[in-house]
Order: sequence, then structure tokens, then C-alpha cells
Amino acid sequence: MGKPQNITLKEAAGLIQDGQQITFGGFTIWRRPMAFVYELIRQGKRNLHLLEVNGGTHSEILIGAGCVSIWESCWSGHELYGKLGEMVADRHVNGGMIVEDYSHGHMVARILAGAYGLPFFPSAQSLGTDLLNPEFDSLGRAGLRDGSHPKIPRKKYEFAPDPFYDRGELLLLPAANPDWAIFYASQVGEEGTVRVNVQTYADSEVIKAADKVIVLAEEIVPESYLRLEPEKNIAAGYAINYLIKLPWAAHPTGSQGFYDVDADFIRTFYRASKSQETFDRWADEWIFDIPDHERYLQKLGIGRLENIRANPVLGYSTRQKRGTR
Amino acid sequence: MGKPQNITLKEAAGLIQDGQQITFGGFTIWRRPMAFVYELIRQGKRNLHLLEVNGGTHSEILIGAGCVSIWESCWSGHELYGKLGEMVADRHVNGGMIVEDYSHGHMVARILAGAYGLPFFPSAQSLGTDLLNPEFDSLGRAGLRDGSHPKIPRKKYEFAPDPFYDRGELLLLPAANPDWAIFYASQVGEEGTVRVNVQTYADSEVIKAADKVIVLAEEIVPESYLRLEPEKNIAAGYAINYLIKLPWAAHPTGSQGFYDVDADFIRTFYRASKSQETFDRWADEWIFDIPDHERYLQKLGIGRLENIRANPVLGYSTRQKRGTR
Amino acid sequence: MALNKLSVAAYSYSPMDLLAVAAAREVRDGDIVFTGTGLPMLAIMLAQHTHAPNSVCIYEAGSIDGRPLDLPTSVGDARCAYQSAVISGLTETLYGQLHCGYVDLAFLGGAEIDKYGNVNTTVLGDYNNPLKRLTGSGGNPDVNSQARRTVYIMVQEKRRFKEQVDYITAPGWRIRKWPGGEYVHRREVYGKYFRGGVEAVISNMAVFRFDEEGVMYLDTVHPGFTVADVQAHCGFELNVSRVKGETLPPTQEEIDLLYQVIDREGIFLP
Amino acid sequence: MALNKLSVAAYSYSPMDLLAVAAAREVRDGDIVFTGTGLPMLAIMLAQHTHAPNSVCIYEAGSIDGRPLDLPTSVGDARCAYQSAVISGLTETLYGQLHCGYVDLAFLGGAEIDKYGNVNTTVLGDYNNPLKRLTGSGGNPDVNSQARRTVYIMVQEKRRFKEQVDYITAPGWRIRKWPGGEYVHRREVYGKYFRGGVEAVISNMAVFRFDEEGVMYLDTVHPGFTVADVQAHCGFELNVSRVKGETLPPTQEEIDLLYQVIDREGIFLP
Repeated sequence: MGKPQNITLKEAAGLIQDGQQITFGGFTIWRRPMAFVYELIRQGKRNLHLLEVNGGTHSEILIGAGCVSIWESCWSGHELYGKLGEMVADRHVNGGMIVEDYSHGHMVARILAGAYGLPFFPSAQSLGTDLLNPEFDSLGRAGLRDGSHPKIPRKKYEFAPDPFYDRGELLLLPAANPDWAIFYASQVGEEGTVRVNVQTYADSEVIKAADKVIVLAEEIVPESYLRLEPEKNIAAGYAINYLIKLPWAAHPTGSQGFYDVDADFIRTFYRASKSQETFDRWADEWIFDIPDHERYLQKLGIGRLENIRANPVLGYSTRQKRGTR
Repeated sequence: MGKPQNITLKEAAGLIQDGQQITFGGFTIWRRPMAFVYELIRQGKRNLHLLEVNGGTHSEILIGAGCVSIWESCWSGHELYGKLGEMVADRHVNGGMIVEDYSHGHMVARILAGAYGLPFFPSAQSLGTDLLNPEFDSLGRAGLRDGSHPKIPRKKYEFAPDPFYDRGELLLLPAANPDWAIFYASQVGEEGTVRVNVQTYADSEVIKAADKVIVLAEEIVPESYLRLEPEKNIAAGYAINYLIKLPWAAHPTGSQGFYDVDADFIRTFYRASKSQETFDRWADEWIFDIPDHERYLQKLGIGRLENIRANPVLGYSTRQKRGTR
Repeated sequence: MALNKLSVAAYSYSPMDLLAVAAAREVRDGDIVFTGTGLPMLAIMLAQHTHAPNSVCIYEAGSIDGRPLDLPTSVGDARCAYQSAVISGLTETLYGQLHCGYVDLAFLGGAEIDKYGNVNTTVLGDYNNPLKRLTGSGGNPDVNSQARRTVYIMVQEKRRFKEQVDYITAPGWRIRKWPGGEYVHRREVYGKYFRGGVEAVISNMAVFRFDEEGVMYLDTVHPGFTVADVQAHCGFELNVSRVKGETLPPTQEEIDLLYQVIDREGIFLP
Repeated sequence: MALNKLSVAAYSYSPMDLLAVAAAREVRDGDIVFTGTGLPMLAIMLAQHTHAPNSVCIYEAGSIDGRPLDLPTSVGDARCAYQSAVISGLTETLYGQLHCGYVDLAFLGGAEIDKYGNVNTTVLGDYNNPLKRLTGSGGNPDVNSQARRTVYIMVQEKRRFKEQVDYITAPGWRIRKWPGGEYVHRREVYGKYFRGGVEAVISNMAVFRFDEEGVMYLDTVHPGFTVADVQAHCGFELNVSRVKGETLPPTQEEIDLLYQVIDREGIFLP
């Protein structure tokens, strides 16, 4: 396998084919590979099957831009900065995208099964809910569970008995092995060793579960530095296929140790996401009218970036005003 | 749940009841709670059901002393210092203990299922081997798989189809939830936060899988120190029931960062373990004739301990002569 | 800390303050608490500062027993992790901690709740043709289904307290046994995996609990409201036969802790 | 590094040296190698120092791509972990790496091997009434069953190279399909989980490989031995029709690396 191949953002986004299944690293509004999402949109990708442990600002933008035809996850929104995932909501209510709902624990089980090369993972979480209502199996209703789609399991879930301790039935959740994981990393070594700061979310599992992995690195650092504390690293270089060095690549989502969530940016996007028309205007301004990541940063401006820059000891911004006091 | 209760070695060993199922932290000849094993033997425990991810010097000593009536694991020996587990071998050949063989991957699956509160864990490892031969199901042959023994599953393993991706059958391995985990930790905080140095083995899983957990800590350190780098810790204080501070408690097994394996000590034990008679003489000298851990250390002597003391930068001894050059 | 009723008159408090305080009082000392963003964070921190100093907080994104210097605004926030015992990820929190059985108490929220404590955060109307899509389940049903006790924090509105929710996102006391879908008691669905369930619902007007059949009843009414007020803001006929009286208002000490220590930036309590 | 046959005459080497070198040559550059204690460590390190600088080593106890300063004597040794890319534990190595499908090559050992490459490290005689108990399986069968290629390193003795092993600890090319127990090709047992199998066996006398049916054949004979010598130390009739010639002996550079760099303390190579 060897080391990851260095590549540009444009080249990397060009590798994703219409119709493929993709997933992302990060959590809600944290460590999302936003620069990559913008570039996917610029390149006009269509019919992506987005399967993710949870959604967030990145999903809303990608879905709003019409790139996604199937979304499997458990949640979309912007945390405090816009509670509803308006674009997921719009597609669910008005059509245009298949929404397949699982719980968070189910999605983690699916990615973990994929990471471990298992066909399923057991769970007793969320029994008795409408997540399990057979009438609400959206991919099944769409006729996509016939075994001819290699990334879509024949069933949404299965009940399994306990042959060992008579504990009764629990769920088996189908593995997820997306074609691509696109991943934002805090630091990557010269040979591809990956570190993420603070909470690790489902990041190590996402990398393993995907067939191929593209990493956007906030910074490239000496391998020997990362290898002094290997407890803090989540993947070796051989697990990564392509590597892009791109500072601020997670903006407006937060990257612990580098920058906080750009709350105002997300709030503004959230308001724009309440109709397709305002979304489209927002997308013109922040995606289509901007040729690349460097111009995006220029447009944001140094003041905005400095405001969210993390205090290096605490890992978060001590400048951004958060409340009323 | 709260913080662990401080307790003496004698009190802690006194909590283990004859016939209970126990497991240990550590790996082969590393980070084994040896002082506790000695004390179990001094207290004359009988009919223990030892279920462990892998065996080692500690298992051999406990089995040689007649404390164990069921051993479920995958391996016993002393690595380079005595390849065969003579006591497991003796009991398997001559009787006196039920030996239930799984593979290492199966045992990890069992402890992991136990840790996650699942009844089983799937695996495609070691298919086609005699580990799965129904005639070699020792607990089944002994009539112990009738559901009346809460720690013994009704089946050694089960085959399960893949309802999702048509990948065919794989194994389900039954969870293990021992009554007790006895665990040696490199460092424990004042409130019970647990750190182990370097490889983590199945340590975090063993703590979770057991009903109750006894930790022998090489040293107690300030919580705030361990919490500066929470990535390096494996359990919070609420996961631990009892805590014993006991330096050198893993001797003669190694504890990375503190001391290396005492190779000569294990070699000597290994030779003694080749017959019950020589084992008994060894046990008199090193267990029964020694009232407590302090006298054990005195008997070892400062020269021996200094020889294996770890270089604090490298984590292993640079004094112990290892080869011929 | 003894609650001092006599101090009440001397200061004012907002409905949010009372919600936070009432939720905090559900924490027992030593509880391992699984908590989401917002008001639940205030509640667990207030409990830790008052009667439950040994309670411990797990945040879904990976931090276990953190001791934040500054109030987090998301469970993914680095602020959660400061001086935590363990930093990990979702597999650890959802399976290694939650499924494993460590969690005593969960604080959750919802858009709709019904008289059995079933909560909806997914859709209004028919799932296959919804009137409105909400955020989706997140970890709400997982945490609720495996914590020993769950407390929901809700806005008291007629449209939110319903006879039956449109979609059972998180399981209350009377839920559906799949694949058939018949409604049965939670105990019957969870079997050996049953550990407890929804213990209380705290709204801006009252505290609710559940009887032996898993039906919601009114427990206490917040100061300034009457039983009739609560019934008027509830979409089903409420069992008011067990009302114990008034919800204990916040003490000055609690208010001071909330405004001067826990949320001193004025994020959730402006 | 080009192997230089001409340098052979100028120095001597032991059977262990040749074993280590022959094993090292099975490593392809870029391979992810799962390795146990002892000779396999010498082999992977030698390969990394010579023709396979981009190969990577995973040790079962938890270290991934370590760069030891000093030769480890156990996979649990802190020496394994020095400058590793990731430090983890058994769940990660056995499921996150091995079951996940990252592992290209495994080096393993065994007490007995049969003509199908089945290996026994458990018992001699009947499992339920054994003549001798060995160490047990350890991770041997797991690693063998999921690496794309496995190389066994064995002592060449008639009693160790058997027509059929007493107990199949680790799966070769013709194994038992449970629950029935009928002997079938490995491919049939593993189905979609099939990734490969035993590729070579290296003893102190020869290198063996497997034909399309999964039957062992003699590939090369170490210098100083004849085909007849090997057959005399093999408990079953050996297919010698494919013998390619002599095993390439170690070069001076390889010997120097083994004695002066990799095992400079003389642990495995006294």
C-alpha cells in the first residue's frame, strides 16, 4: 500500500465519480473537510450517496447544491447556530433525495462493522422505535435493496436471537464500506501518519471503513514528532490514499487546537438555507464565484480568521464573543 | 458508582470466591497482577474459572498451585523464557482442569462483546480449524453448557449467515463477562483514572467486561497530571471498584516505563514448572514461605530489581544483558 | 446543600433558570450522566457544584468526565475535554460506556412527547410524506434506551405534548414491538436489555413523572403556574391526581452559580 | 539491493542466518507485515534495511509501524513501540487492522505442518486425550486466515512435516468445513472472506511452496543439502518435480546487518 499520494484539491475532487458512496470524518460542525465539499460542488457532482455517522453544515451545503441523491444518517443541523438541517428537511418533505434514518448508535455500528471487515454489528440500541418500522425503510421502498447495488444492503437491519445467554433478540446493523472517505486531519506526518486533536469521533473507523481515503491536513509535520506520542495518532500512512495540505480547510467548522467554529458564518448560512433561492445566492457568493481555497480565505479576511483562531493551550478561541456577557 | 475503594492486597484477594470466573489484564508476560496471583494462592482459592485473552507466567503459577478448574483461553507460555505452558499442558494431558481452546482473535471478540454489553461478536477468523470441531468443545463435553451456569454460554460458538451482503457464514463468539477482572496499571490517579503505558493489549476491554474490577497500581499520581493527556488513559475511576497501590506488583512480568521482564526469574520458574514436585518447591520458596509483597521484594533484592529497572526515556531496561554479545 | 425556600423572595429567576435547576436536582451524587448540548450541560454542572460533586459527565463526541474551564457549546467542543479522565470517540461513548451499562442518567430534549414518554425529533406527519422534517434522531433514542433513567427537557406547548407522537424517535414506556409493530410495554421490547426508562419530563411550567403503567402524570407545578395552566398547554388529558405541589424554586446560590460560574459568558442564560 | 552471489564464498553463515534471510526475501516493498516474536522480527527488519524499505510491521500486542532502536524480544515489549505510527491494543490489531484487510504478509511458526500447509500448535494425539499439549493457538490461525500471504518458518524434522497434522490449529489449503467437518479447499471454507493463504514454508533445509491444489512442493534447497536430505526429513512424500535449485545464500551485507545492526546484542543470533 505504501504512503499517501500528494494531490491537489481539484484533482482529489475529480476522483469522485457521480453515483459513488461517500462519507466524511468529523462530527456535526467539527473537523469537516469543507474545502473539499465546496470543490465537489464546483465540479458539479451528482447523485452522490452520502452515508455518514452524523450530518452537519457540510451535508447541508452539499445537499443544497443538488449533489446528493441518497442520504443515510441520523441527524442534520448546525448545533447552536441553526438547529434544523433545512436542506435535508426540504428534500425529505419535497422529494429529490432518499432519506434513510438510523440512530447515531446504529450509524456507529454500521461504520464500525465496515472498519472491522464484518458484514454487520450487533446492537440493542433504539429498539421499539419507528427507526425500525418496516414501512419507513426508504431504500427498500425505492426498490434498491435487491442486492444489485453493492453498497446498499438487502435489509435495513435484521433481528438476531442470542444463542448463548438467552438474552433475547437484538439488532444486527449492516456494515457500511463507502467508496470514499473524505477526512480532515489536525496534523499529518510526512509519511502519512494521521493525528486528530481532542475527541476522536468516529474518525479512525471512517478511515478504515472506506475503500479509499482522501485526507485534507491542516498541517504537515515531521513524522518523528507524531511518533513521539503514538497514543495520540489514529492511522498509519498506509491507510491513506491521497493527501492534501490545506490550512483552514475545515472552516467554518471548528478544528480543535487551530480554530473554533465560525459561529457567524454558520448562522448566516443557516438563514440562507431556509429557501433554495437564498441558498443558491449564498452558494454563488461563497462557492461558485470563488475559484479556490486561497481566495476563499482572502474573502473571509484576516480579522475573521484571527477572531476564531484557537488559544494554543486551551485549543479553542478565547477571542470570539459567545454570549451576552 | 463513584471512586474506587482503597483496600489491601489481602482484603482484595479475600473478595474472590471459590468457583468464580476471573480474568486478568496484561499480555503474556507483561503487566500481569502477579502480587495478586501469589496472594490468591496463599489464600488457597479453588475451582476458579480463569477466562483470559491469553495466558502467561501468571496463569501457569495459578494453575500449578491448583486454584483453577476451568481455563478458557488461546495460549500459555513464557515467550522467549519458556515456550511451553507446562502447567496448562499437564492439566490437559493428565486431567484436573477443563481446557477450552479458542483463538486469540476469538478471545478478543469474546471480551469485546462483554465490554460492549453485547451477547456476541462476529468474526471470520480461524474458520476451518479444529478450534471449531464440535468434538473438541470441552465445556460442552463436561455438560456445562446447559444454561444453568451464568458465565458459561450454551454454545462454544455459532455460525451466522450474512443477511445484508451475501458474504456467507461467519462466526458469532459468545460474550465474556467475568465476575472479576484483576488488573495491573502503570499509573492511577487519586480519583481512579487508569493509565497503562505503551501497548494497551485488551486492557480497556477487560475492565469493561468484568462485573467488578480490582486494580493494582504501580504508582498513584495526581489526577490533574493524568488528565493533561486524557488520550493516554483507558478508564475513568467509576469503572474501578477496588484499588491497591503496590509498586513492583507485576514482577516478574514487565511493566513498560517501570521495569523489564525479569527473564532469569521466569526461566527459573519455567524449569520448576516441568514437574509438580519442582513446582511445589518453587511455590513454597516464592509464595507460601513469604508473608507479603514487601518480603517478596526483599527476597528479590535491590540488585535484581535495579537490573530490570527501565530507562525512563526508553521504557525498558538498558542494563539487563539480553544476548550473547 | 439544603434547599432554602425562604431565600426565594429576595431575587428573581427566569423560566430557563428553573428548568436548569429542576433538571440538576434529578442528578444523584455519583451518577454517570450522558448529556447533550445546552440546558443539560448547565444542569449537570450545577449538580456537580452543589449536591452531586461525585457525578460524572460523558459527552457523546468522546470526552469522559471533563472539567471545562469555559462552558462548551457543543459536545464536540474542545472545551468539553479539558481535564477529562479519558478522551475517546463515538464507539467508546456509545458502546464502551452506554451499551456497556455505565450510564445512570441521561438528559435529552425533543420536539414532541406523548403521554407514554415517547419522543419525536424526526418528522411531523407521515414519515413517507411528512409535513415537516426535524433534525433526526441523533443519539437521543440510543441514550434513552440504555441509560437507567432519562430526563427530558421540553417546551410546554399543546402541540408538543401529544396524545401520540407522529413518529417514535426515542422510546418511552409504551412502544412498538417490531417486526409486527404492536404497542407493548417498554419492558417487553427490551427484555434482558431493559435497564429503566423515562423518569421525568421537565418543562417551563411543570415536572412530570410516569406511573407503573408508564403513563405520564403531573408531579409538581412551577411557581407562578396552576394545574389548569399546565393542562391548557398539554395536548392530552393529564393525570393530575398525584400533584405534590409546587416545584422548588432556585436558590440564590444556584442562580449565582449559573450566572457567575457556569454560564458566565451568558450563552444559554443571557 | 541486488543480490550478489559472488560474495558468498568469502564468509560463513549459520542455518538461522539463512532462515532469516530467506524469510526477509518473501517481503515485498510496501507490504504490511504482521509478525510474531523471534526470527520473523529479524526477517522483517532485514527486509526493511534492504529491498523493502517501505514495508511496515504490525505487532499483535498493539504497535503499528514501530522503529525499534533495540531488538524486541516479545511483541508486548516497549521496544516494539519506539517511534511507532500508532500505539493501540488487540482489538485494533486483530480487528481494526487484520480483519479490516490491511495485512499483506504474515510470518508465523508451528510445531507441525502437513502437506496442505495446515499447522498444529495445540496438541499431539487426540485433543480429548492428548499425548502432549503445546502452547495453543495464540493468534496464529487468525493471522494466517486473514493475511493475503503467510510464510511459516519451521524446523525440518520428519515428525514435524506430517501427512496430516493431529490438530488443525491454523488453516492451510485443505481444511474442514464445520459443522460437518468435511475436508475442502480453503477457498470453499472462507468464501467471500478468502484473501489468500500459506504461500511458503521455510525450514532450516529448504523452501516449500504450494501448487494450485494447495499441495506442498519443494521449491529450493538450502546450500549444503540435497533433495534427498529434505525428503529424509519430511514425513510425507514430497513433490520434488518443481525444484528450482538452490536457495540463494545470504550476502555479506545481509549478514552484517543481522549481526551488527538488527541483533547486535546476539539474542536470536548468538
